[in-house]
Amino acid sequence: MTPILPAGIRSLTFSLDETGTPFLILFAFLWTISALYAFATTPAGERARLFAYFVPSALGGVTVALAGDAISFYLCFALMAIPAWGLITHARTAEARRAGTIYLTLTAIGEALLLAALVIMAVEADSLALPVLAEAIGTSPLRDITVALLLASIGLKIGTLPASGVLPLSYTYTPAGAASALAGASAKVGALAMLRLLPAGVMPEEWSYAVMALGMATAFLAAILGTLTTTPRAVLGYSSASQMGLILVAAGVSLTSAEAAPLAYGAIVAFSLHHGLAKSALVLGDDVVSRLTGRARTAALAALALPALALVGAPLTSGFVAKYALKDAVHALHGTVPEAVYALLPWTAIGTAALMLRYFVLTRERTAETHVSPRVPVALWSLVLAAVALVVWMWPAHWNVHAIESALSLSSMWTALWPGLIAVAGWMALRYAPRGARRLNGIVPPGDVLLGLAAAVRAADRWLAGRSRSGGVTARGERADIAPALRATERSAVAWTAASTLFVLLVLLLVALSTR
Amino acid sequence: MTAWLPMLIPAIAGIATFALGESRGRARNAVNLTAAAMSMALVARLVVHAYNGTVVASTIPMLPGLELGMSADLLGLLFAAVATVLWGVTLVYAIGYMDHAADRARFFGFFALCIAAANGVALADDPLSLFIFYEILSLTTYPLVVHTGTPEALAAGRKYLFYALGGGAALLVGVAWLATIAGQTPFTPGGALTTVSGRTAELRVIFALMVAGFGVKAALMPLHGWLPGAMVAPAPVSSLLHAVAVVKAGVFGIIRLVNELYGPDLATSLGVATPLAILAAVSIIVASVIALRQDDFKRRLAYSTIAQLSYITLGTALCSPLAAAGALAHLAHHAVMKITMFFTAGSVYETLHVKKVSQMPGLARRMPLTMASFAVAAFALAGIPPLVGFASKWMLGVGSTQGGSVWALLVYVSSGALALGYMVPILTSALREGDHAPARGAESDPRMLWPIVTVGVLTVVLGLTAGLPGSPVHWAMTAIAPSFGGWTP
Amino acid sequence: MGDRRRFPALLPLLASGGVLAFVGRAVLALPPAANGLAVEMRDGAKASGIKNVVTAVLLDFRGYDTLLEIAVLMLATVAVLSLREDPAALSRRIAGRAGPVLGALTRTLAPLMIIVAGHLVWVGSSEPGGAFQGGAVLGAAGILLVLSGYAQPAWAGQRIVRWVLTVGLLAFIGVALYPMFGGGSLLQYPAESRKSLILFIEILLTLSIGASILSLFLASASATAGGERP
Amino acid sequence: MSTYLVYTAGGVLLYALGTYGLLAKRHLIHKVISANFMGSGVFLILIGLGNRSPEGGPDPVPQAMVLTGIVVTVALTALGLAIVKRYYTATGLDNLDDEPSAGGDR
Amino acid sequence: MNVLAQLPGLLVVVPLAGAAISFVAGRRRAPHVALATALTVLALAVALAVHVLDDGPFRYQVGGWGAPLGIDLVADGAAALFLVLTAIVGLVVTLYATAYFRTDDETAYGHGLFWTLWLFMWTSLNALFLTGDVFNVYVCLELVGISAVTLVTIGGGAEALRAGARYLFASMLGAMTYLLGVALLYAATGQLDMDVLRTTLVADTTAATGLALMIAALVLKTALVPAHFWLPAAHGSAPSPVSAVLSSLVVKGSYFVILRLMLDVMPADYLPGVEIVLGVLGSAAIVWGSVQALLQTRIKQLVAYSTVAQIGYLFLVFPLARHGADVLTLALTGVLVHALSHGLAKAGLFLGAGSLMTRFGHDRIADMGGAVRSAPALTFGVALAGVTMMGLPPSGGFGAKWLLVSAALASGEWWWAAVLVTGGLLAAAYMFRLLSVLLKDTPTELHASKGDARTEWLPLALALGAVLLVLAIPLVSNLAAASNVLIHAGVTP
Repeated sequence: MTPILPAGIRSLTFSLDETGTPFLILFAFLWTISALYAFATTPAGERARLFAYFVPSALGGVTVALAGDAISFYLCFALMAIPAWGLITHARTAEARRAGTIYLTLTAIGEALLLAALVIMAVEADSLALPVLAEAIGTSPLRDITVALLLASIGLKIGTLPASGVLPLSYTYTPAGAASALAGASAKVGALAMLRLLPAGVMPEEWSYAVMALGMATAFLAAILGTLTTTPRAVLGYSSASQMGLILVAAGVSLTSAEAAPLAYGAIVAFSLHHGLAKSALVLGDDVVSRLTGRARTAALAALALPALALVGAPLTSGFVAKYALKDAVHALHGTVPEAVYALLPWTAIGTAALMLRYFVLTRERTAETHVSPRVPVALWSLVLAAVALVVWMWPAHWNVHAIESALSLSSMWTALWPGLIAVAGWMALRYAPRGARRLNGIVPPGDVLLGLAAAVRAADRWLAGRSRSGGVTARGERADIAPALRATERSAVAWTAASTLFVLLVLLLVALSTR
Repeated sequence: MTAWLPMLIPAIAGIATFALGESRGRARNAVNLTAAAMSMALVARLVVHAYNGTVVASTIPMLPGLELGMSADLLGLLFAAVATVLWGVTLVYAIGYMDHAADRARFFGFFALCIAAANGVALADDPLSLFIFYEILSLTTYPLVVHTGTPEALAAGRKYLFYALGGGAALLVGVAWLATIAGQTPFTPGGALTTVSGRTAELRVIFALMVAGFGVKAALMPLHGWLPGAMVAPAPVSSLLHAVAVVKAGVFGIIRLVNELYGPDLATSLGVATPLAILAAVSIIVASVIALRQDDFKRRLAYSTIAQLSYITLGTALCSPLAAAGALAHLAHHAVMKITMFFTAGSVYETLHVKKVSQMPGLARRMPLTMASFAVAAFALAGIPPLVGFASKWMLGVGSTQGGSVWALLVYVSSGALALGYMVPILTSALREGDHAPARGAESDPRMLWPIVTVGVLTVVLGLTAGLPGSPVHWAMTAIAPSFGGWTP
Repeated sequence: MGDRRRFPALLPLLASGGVLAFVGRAVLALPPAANGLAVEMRDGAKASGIKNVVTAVLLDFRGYDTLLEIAVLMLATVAVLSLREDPAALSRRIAGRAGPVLGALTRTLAPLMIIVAGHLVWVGSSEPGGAFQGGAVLGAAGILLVLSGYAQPAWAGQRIVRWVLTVGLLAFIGVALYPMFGGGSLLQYPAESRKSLILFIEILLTLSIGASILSLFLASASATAGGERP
Repeated sequence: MSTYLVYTAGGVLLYALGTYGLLAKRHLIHKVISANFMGSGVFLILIGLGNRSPEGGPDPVPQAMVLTGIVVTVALTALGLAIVKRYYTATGLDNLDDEPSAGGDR
Repeated sequence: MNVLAQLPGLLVVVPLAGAAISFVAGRRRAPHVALATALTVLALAVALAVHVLDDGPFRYQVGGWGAPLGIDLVADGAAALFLVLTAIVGLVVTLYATAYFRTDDETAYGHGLFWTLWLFMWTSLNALFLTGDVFNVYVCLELVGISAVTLVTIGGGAEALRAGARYLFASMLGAMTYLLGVALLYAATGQLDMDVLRTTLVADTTAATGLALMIAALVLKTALVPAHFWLPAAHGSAPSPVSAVLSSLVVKGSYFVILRLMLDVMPADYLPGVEIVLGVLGSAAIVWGSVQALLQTRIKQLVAYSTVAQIGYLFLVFPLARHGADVLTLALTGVLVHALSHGLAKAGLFLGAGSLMTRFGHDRIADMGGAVRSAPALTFGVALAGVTMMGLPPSGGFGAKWLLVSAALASGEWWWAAVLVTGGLLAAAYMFRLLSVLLKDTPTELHASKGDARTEWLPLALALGAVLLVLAIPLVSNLAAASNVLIHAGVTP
């Protein structure tokens, strides 16, 4: 039998390789922290309900890094994504439920697209083993559609435009512990999928450019949307979407150029690690701050600067290295689009910086909500902060030597700093902006266009239901009853004179026919 | 003669049930359960024979120039096994479900006759024999659909008959027409019409007629109208209709038609396979979307059934070996999944009178085992590995791709997404806090609970063991391989 | 009154006209001379030994028709009997009221008619006549007797009446069956006893036919008498 | 015109007349009589057409048929009258069209 | 006496003797006479069928003269089949009647003359199936007609009398038309024997006119639309055992003669276009009869209109017969199977309707809910009869429909197949309209005391017979092969 036939449990293989290792470490770390945090902060009565979803999600979220074949990968992907619905809706509010529905819808679509791509790749490779899949699809006639499916699926996972709302939706209502895992780990599975599944250096340039452009657009637009929302979690969500847009740029690079692919992969890994940890720290930080008062609160707010700066890409932070790696990757390509992207890349930091400022402001405004002892949350948060600070120094050096080397140069320092300064300046300026501009504050609900889409679907459903009801009534009403006419016809047909005359006429017909 | 027994044993059990009458409940149960056990043993024996290459067959003369034939080949035995095994399970369930109901003799009698007819359809060796049992199935199901005798039941029964007999009429013309141009055409893997040359237009019309005939029971849109209405029947009947016998007879007919009457090659070269595939694809999507909108539990399941049946039709119509095998495997897999769901629907109705999804909050705590089984089946239906639904969906997808029909793959995966869309809300509704207090003591009659758990476990076990010799997947591939010449999986 | 739903009278007229035309055309299309089966029948009659060809056809060649015809007659009698009303009312309603003239006439006519009937049967084999003619006369005599009060009307409730009505048919059946035991077929009279068998049938038939006609009359009369009831 | 045609033509005419009566006459007794007309018409046709033998002498077969036919017609007529009378007794109607009897002419 | 050789004669004389004896025996002993006769006739009919199957068709010379002088009876496969059908239905109806007509009122049911009338009818049917002489057909038809009309009126109600009167006049009209046809045919050909006519018939206006008249008359007796005007009233208002016989057997008698004349006696295309007209009228009957059945509110009217529809099927053989021996074989076997299965099922249905009416005390379909509870076997019998009406497997009706559809498709004239299929669906529609009421869950007080067990099981037995007939199709097919129609068409050596 060929290896791609379903063989139940025997189809599932798990292994650890070079690509998987950093992700495994990241996922395992984040899910563990998140589990402990969630356990500590969830009231005892709700723990069972939360962990009923948390455990499978975490299981999938960690083992996905180990998945060695298409089916395992799909399984882990699904196992992580579907129960996450329970985490998002844990609050049981109407908004949470709505968010959960949208999330689940997009997840289901993403899963479907991924499955389709996996099936095609398995067929083309005649194998299920992940390393073979991407290679085989590169030469297949079904290459384009497969890559499109993969990109769409990954795009939904990482919140690429126009689905940029999916990440804010999934963090906003989720309890902090779980949200940190979703923020840090969940979207990174998309990054892992890029590495595992996207073919390198085989696509036409246009594909690459389009993906890069989409990534850039997401990076900018998500930042703008994020600054216009009202909760710290939503801001972080949009920030994630923006950052993941940058990862998509790296993926775009890898698509067309085999030479640049290692650089791009390095960038993706670096970005994933950096962003996963930093974003997790920020999500938890928001919650920690809300639990603290007085000096501790001030200290915590100060500590938030570390992951925030990392995201902006401040020198000596993981973000700096990651961004540098990305720049290198983009720089490896030649042409109008890559060069434009290259030129625009630093500008994305303005958006990130603005988001961080906004986050800061919003977090600072939060008041204490709970009286649970903050000791365990703080400890866990500290662990994450430490990871954020240290991870850059544990970098596998051979992925991005150049980034490390140039990290400390003055020019690159400046490059990293000016966007942040612009953002601060802009924010300052905004305080004196006219009233009209200030009204923009908070006009974007977490989920943006997705909410509109969901509302449109509901409206269409109502319309359909109404139409089918009224349609049925009219059809029944207008149907003419022919029974009386039929009965009357028969009555006159069997009346004696008519019937017997008809018979004699039949006789004549037969005679006439017979003697033609 | 042995080939007739899987059909005859339930038939005799049915007649004996009538003869025993209403009052002798114990004897009735004993007769039916014994017959189910005997049938299972018999089918198992025939399967072993068939795996060893011995196909037990037998014919009797019937119409001039045509014989009525039964043949226990692997393809038919798969369906027969599904029908027989799930008959046993459903019997236990039904004994619990119908505990206080009236007219049980009638109910169990026709139930057994239905299974007899389904086994007849499964093992029929030629179009005529298949048609005959197909129609008997329509007839024996009718009393079950209208069993309660309420106006809704009678209306649903009328609708069911209207569709079933209309389809039967189309099938009759198709079968008769084929017989006039090709004579006796016993099903042959790869196609039985080798003697017919030319006459492409006629063959196309005949194909269309037969598809119309089988399509009614296979609930191929737009012939599906009867299925949601038929939900008024008692739950075991719904299970039977949807999971075991009736609808499967339709898709099984299509499988025989495409693979063993026309043969994949002829079906492709006549250009009849693709329209069928497109019809099935449309059915999948439309039915799934409609299912999203149903609040009535059983209606939602019914539309899900329509979509899932078209999985099988689509897989068969693609004329690609793995897709065909996947379709056949899905026949068995869907049976297991859907029967779990209908058992659940029946159980929650019978125990708590819950009929709508919106009435479910609290159900998960009130009936944890039942709902857990349902959840497993629901995820299996959505195609989550390593549950049973994934195995066949994967085969179907891979087969579509291998056959060059990526569009079909996309249909399958979209439908999987939609399945999540209509299944998960049931679960979420049940998981909410609600009116139903946690169970004190048993969550439902044990004769209803344990069959549910059994089939629920089966959805896991069959998924985990997919591909092992004897599993539906392996079985289906072995059965379908001869239709595709030298194909070996 | 009652012109509702009246069928246009022209159509039956047209239909009848069509019948006239088509049948007329068919008749005119015939050749003016044709023998039919006349020759075969005459030759056959010689072989059978019955002088009257028509009688030979009726009772011998096409005796089967006649057997069924007797059945028809008896059936009609049974049918009309089944349609009669309460038999007890019969005698009340058909009360014979013979005046002196009718009485005298009846006394003369009745025996004469019975003799004529016998004669008609007897000559049937050679000349026009036979059981039907005889039976008809006999029946008429019976009607005369009942109407004039010389005989009590009888009805099928009485066994004797039933026997008389049936005996002709039974005899015919017996005679029809008889040749079968000798290897012949139904109604295949043995040559030697053909004439006497036929005569035997004819006599009993005359009785039954006469009784039938009488019964038809009486039963119809009883039905008429019911007119008073709503 | 040959002799046989005179009888035959008379028969055909009688038959057509009877047909009209059976079809169009409402009173049931009229219908019975009309049917008798038809029968007599056929008998005349039979007799007439049976008289075309070139050797003279009539064909005995039509004669036998007519004799049988007469008996059958008598039987039918008797039954017809009995039914019509019984029908009148039961319903007071003399036609099949649910119309009241014309009165007096039963 | 060599009984085998004498079977045709005996099949006529035995029931005739039974009729005569039952009349003499009086109303108490008549049922016994009828039962004994029924059993004997069944044995004779079966023996005849076996004989024909073994040795092929044979002629029986009544009076030993032989055609053209005498009258011949013809015992072929088709005749044997109708005789057996008549005998089976006859026996069951006789048994049913012993329960149905049980009453202490001496004047009820024609003064107990049912038995005699019924045996006369049986005689005439047997005679009609056997006769080989066109004039003898006339006598037989009159016997059938008189007995049938009388049996319709035997219940005595105004409605029955009215129906009987209509039936009688229709019968008269038919008889006169037929007799006129015979007169013309004889005048033109000088022959009355069908077999002689078969070999001597030549193109001739008068003969063709005669035959057309005969066919038309038989069409009236068979109640083919539009000449069905007398049937629903007659079959609907007669006592149920009578309705059963009328619907299942009597219309088959005249049909059988049409079959012989059209397919055996006349050369192909002797009456050009008539076969098409018959086919078209048959189709019209199927559709119109079914639609009317669907509209009826009284049970026996529904069943009667169902007969109007089912008769239509029988006429589809005529247009199909033009398409060669293979199609003819299929079509003829088809109509024979149909005649059989319809005969059994319709008798079952009418008996069942009678039992339901006795139990409910009325005949309104709408108020017959809940029958399934109190009379399950009866309901089941009605349902099974319905299955065969619809032509669903496994039933004789299915076999017939299959054969006819095959014939239509093989002939290339697929529209007849469309009619057949439509007819099946319409039959389903009206049958399930009835069944869905019977299956309704309405508590009903039934006159259980009136439910003699016989009146519940005998309809079921007949319906079951109609269903199981599907297994006997090879046998019917052999009988069809032994019929003169096919032998003379050169199908069977």
